[in-house]
Amino acid sequence: MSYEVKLNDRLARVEVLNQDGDKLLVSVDGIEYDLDFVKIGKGSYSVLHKNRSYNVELIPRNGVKKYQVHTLKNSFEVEIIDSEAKYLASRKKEHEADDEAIICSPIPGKVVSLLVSEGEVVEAGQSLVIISAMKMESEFKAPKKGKVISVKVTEGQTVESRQELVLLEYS
Amino acid sequence: MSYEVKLNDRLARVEVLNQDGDKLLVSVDGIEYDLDFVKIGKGSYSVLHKNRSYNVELIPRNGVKKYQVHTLKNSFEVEIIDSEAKYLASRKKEHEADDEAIICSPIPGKVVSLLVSEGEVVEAGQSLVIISAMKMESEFKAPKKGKVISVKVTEGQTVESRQELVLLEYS
Amino acid sequence: MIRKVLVANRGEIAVRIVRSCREMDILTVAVYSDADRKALHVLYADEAFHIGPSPSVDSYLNIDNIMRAARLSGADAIHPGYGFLSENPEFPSRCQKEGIIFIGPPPTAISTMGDKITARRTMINAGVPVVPGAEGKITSEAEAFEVINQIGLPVMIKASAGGGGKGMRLVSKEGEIKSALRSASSEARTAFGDDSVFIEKYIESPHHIEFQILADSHGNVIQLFERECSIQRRHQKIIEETPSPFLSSERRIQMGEAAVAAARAVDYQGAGTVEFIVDKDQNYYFLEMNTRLQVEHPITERVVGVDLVKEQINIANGNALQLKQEDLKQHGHAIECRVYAEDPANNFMPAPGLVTHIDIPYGVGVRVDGSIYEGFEIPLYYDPLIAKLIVWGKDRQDALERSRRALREFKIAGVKNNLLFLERILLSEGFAGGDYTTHYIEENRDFLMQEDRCEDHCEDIVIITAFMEYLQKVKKASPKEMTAIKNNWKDYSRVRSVLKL
Amino acid sequence: MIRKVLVANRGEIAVRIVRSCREMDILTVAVYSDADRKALHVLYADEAFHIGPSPSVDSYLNIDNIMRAARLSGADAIHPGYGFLSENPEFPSRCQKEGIIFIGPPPTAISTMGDKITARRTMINAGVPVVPGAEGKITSEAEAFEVINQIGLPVMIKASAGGGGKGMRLVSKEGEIKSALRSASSEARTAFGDDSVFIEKYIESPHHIEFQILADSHGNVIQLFERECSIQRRHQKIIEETPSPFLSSERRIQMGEAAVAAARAVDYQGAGTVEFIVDKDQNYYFLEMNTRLQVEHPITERVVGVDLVKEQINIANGNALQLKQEDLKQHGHAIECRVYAEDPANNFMPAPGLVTHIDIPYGVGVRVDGSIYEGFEIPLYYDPLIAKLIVWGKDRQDALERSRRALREFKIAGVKNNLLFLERILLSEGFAGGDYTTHYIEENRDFLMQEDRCEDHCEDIVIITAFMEYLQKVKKASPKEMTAIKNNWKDYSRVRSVLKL
Repeated sequence: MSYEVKLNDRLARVEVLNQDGDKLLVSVDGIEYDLDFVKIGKGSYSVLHKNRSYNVELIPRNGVKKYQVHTLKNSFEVEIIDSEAKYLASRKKEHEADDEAIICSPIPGKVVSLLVSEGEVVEAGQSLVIISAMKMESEFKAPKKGKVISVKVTEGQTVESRQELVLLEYS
Repeated sequence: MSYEVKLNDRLARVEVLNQDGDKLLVSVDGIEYDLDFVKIGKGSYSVLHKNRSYNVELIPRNGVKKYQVHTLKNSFEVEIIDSEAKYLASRKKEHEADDEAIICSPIPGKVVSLLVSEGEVVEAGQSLVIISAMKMESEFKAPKKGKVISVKVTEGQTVESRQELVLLEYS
Repeated sequence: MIRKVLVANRGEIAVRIVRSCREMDILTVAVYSDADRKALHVLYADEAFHIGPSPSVDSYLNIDNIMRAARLSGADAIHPGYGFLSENPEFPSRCQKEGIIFIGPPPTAISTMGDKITARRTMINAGVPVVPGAEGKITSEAEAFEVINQIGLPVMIKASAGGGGKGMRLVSKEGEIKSALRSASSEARTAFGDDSVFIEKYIESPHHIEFQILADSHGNVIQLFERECSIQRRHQKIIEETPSPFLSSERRIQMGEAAVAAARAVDYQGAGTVEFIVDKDQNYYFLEMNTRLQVEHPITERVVGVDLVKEQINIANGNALQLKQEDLKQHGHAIECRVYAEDPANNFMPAPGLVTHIDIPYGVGVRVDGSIYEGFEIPLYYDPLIAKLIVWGKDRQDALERSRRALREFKIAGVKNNLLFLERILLSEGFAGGDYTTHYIEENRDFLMQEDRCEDHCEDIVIITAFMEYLQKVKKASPKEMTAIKNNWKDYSRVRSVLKL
Repeated sequence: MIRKVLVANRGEIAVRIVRSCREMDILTVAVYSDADRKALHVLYADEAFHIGPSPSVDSYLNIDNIMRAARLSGADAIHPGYGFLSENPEFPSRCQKEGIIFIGPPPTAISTMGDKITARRTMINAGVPVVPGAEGKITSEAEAFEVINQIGLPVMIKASAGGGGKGMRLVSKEGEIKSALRSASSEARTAFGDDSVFIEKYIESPHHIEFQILADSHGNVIQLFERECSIQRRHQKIIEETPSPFLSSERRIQMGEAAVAAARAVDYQGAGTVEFIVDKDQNYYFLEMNTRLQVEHPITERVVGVDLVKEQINIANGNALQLKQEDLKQHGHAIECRVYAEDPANNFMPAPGLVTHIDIPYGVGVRVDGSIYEGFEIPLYYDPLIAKLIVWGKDRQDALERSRRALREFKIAGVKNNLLFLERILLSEGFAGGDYTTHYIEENRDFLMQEDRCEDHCEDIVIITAFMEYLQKVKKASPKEMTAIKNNWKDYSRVRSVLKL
């Protein structure tokens, strides 16, 4: 059985061909890898491929399917695409043309100013909310012209990363 | 309900009197402690007592009852004495007068020489086994005069820490 | 003799100060806000006192609360660190009143240097060069021409009430003066309701170079050479080095003497830093004096061979400096990289959050000062500086190669950080050649924002490893965990187009 | 130009060598035995080759297997580290034959210095003092008296074929000579079947002091000052420092010159160490030359400001030394503490096992070189050295205080280790006063084996914390885990009196 794995923007097809102790035979996009594959700790692996040594550290992000991955020289975002992820991706695609948008905070912080209220019509680029984090203030703007459907936060409130701030309906 | 806790050679009686969030009231051998008690990570705690700051790290040893404990300046062995441990202790006491003894290796290593065989009578202080670890050889000797009931290892064999080497019957 | 020090700060500098105190057998008292109960300085100090809610203004900037902690703890001295109250003259005044030693300069030195105009005048009187310009507001076009004739083009016309780049005009040619004056004035009026402007020499290709000062209470003042601080993003230093690859030996000596003169002019005591702006011809001008320890002080510690915190404490104890100017030398080269919880790709936006994993570099020539640990939640209330990597090498090339090695070994997960960005800077030609100004990051944005390509088959190896870990976890997952995964899925089915800005 | 180095070693020194190679942009090849598949040097190097079963003789001492890995990897140079094959002249000879650069001295220098009698003669010819004594076997009582008259009492009578302290007699008074000769001879005959003995001056209150040497292929030889290595247990160094608190400046210069002469006498190339035994009057005698990098090389790196591995590689590349003797100086003071997986309370018995937890010290003046990580199983086949703490201070007192601070921050759990023992040494009066000989540990055993008492209520706090963790774990335990606990209990009911020896 083969799976799809996403590394940054690349989608790769992976299949385990054989596993015998530390010896692992896998194919990635048709290339076969004969590996000495050893777990050395929680989320930490030593992989030898043709005597090249890779020390790979996996830090899980939200469950078991997304990882931040470090090698000595690089860092990556990796996601395992299983049937559930595929379903979600298709749902997301379906909704992509939606004329609604939720403005989320990309960072945790504190709402220092709310510049719009429900029902207000905003122009593209108009500032909606100002979030302060670590001595720096960031303005969040409307990507397109639209109407404010709802405001999900209040001034002074602390928000998490990805928390919803404002819901817009584009016009 | 109070428990007994062993720290190195000391046996202390501990009772939780009250716990409210990070505030913890406990007594140890009758002395009451009013603590700001916060878990900061796996087995790692920050304890403030009268503004004195203690950073306590617990490393479990064999399950949940024995810990190696580090503070900034000291290290301890701590054991929680629950009913099970009490039972074991009493069993052990019962057997203390036993005329049998298992000689165990305190370290992992390799058996380089077996100096006795089954049925042999040995004097107190007579060498039984030589274990080699990390470029150093250690001799293991009979604590009292006795007879070798059984030899549990063979020459060249690798042994774990606490693995049984020789069973003696004292005479 | 100081026996117990309250550290009125947090983060890496608080931990760093506690380390030196501990080496001197001095007890330490940490203070903390609500957000910092689990911060490393609280865990590491001998005592810890809560001083208020998370916002700095209610805790680390609250003099009353800090003085209360000092009294309760019986501390006989306070170290302010950098930032927060370290340059507030009221703080040492209060310490004086309450009979607690302030480990820093006297209040007058702080207030003189804290006021731009007073500082400028004091420096002129002390013979320290300042940026050429008019002393006050320009009241007429004629005066503007006169000033510009005097200081020479290019100049900067700046709104007196200005800030944030508004009401500012760069003038390079004589023909531009009139229109620039008018537009700056008018923009200033609109923006600040005040159309007055002043004129300053525009420093091209500027370098920020600062000199470390130590002054005791016996009149001894020494300088411990310079730090080159021109690698900046958002006007904040992120990489510093010493010696400066730009400065000539003669200029180094002159500037060192100027720095000593600056410190003497305000009867300075303690550790301080005199900042200069230096143009492409190595003309140098006093910019300001930081009357406290700097973030980047460790590179000076490394090449000169001192512990500046210990020197501060010795000075506060009334001891005379043991270091003599003539014995001081720069040995080798040191580079500091500041590690921030921020997203370089997103205009260096700060990124607080939970640190899930750290690998710290070790070995020859490597020092790390930090304040985070695995499981620590970096609070959103304070500066995003989380660690400093200080690397020494026998010369600049050696320090550079070692810094690259150490940065590669340095990994932080859970929060966005600038480790890769720092590595890109160290790999860039301009930095490697020692040829950079304060504009370096903006001028080289494209190169610096690129990602390193992965060599050989390493992408595939990463894919395989993540996949094997996934397979193992799925096999192991208990029914309970599977349910959790399913519920999570349900939540997702209400997905909408979610924008991240 | 060396482009790829195979490191024929393991543990901290292999990791340390890879670091410097990486800084020089040189690729690295690790080799590993069965036991070391997960060892840090394997994870950290660019490539890794398996070279045999766990016992050293089948892997790290197996020249054929290592040469095979070198060929397969295309390495153009081999670094032997210390121990293992580093002082086997056959190894550089094989490298020569196979056209691979050996990063170390020529085989002749190794073999000359490797043979005690040849080395002694060579040193005498070079004018380097050796321990006074007879050149060969003592054949009569008369000869013995003659020799002793010449060198003076006290002397050591030693079995020629001896070892392990057998056939050895210390003679302090003239009246003891005859009986000592007879008993040593007779004990030697019983133990080794050879009754011949020789006589050497007995060195009272001895110090082990060694000098670091660098020699290039262009005839330049420099010495990088001394390391005081007298803190030993089981005849192995565990704490080293530089400068030696015992040596006068004049004697330092003389010994440095003797070390250079020693190196020149064998046409040395590369990094090497000349070891001296020094008596209480600072008389010094050549002991041996270690023709390789020493474990304790980092303290020299720190105070002199060099990277000895990089110097080794530059020399192996045929470059001339850039360092000039007249420019070298000792800056400040450095102390190395060797961290061993061993049990000091149990005659320093080695303690391999699983490392469950590590806290590593950081900050100003602290360097750590190590080879373990959480989850690493320290193998039982090799040396128990697992880490080195190298601390710098502006003077000895400063280095000492910082070392104590750093040792306190250093925690290793899962395996027994000597961290507390090292701290006790640093706290002891004799060490603090710089007044110690190679007998220091045995003479101060009682103080060194004491445990630090815990201050205030810290014992109670520890008890509470462990108890709360226990309560939390018991509450959380799943039915499955509870069953496991119960089964465990059943096992225990077959308990017998189990002795640990």
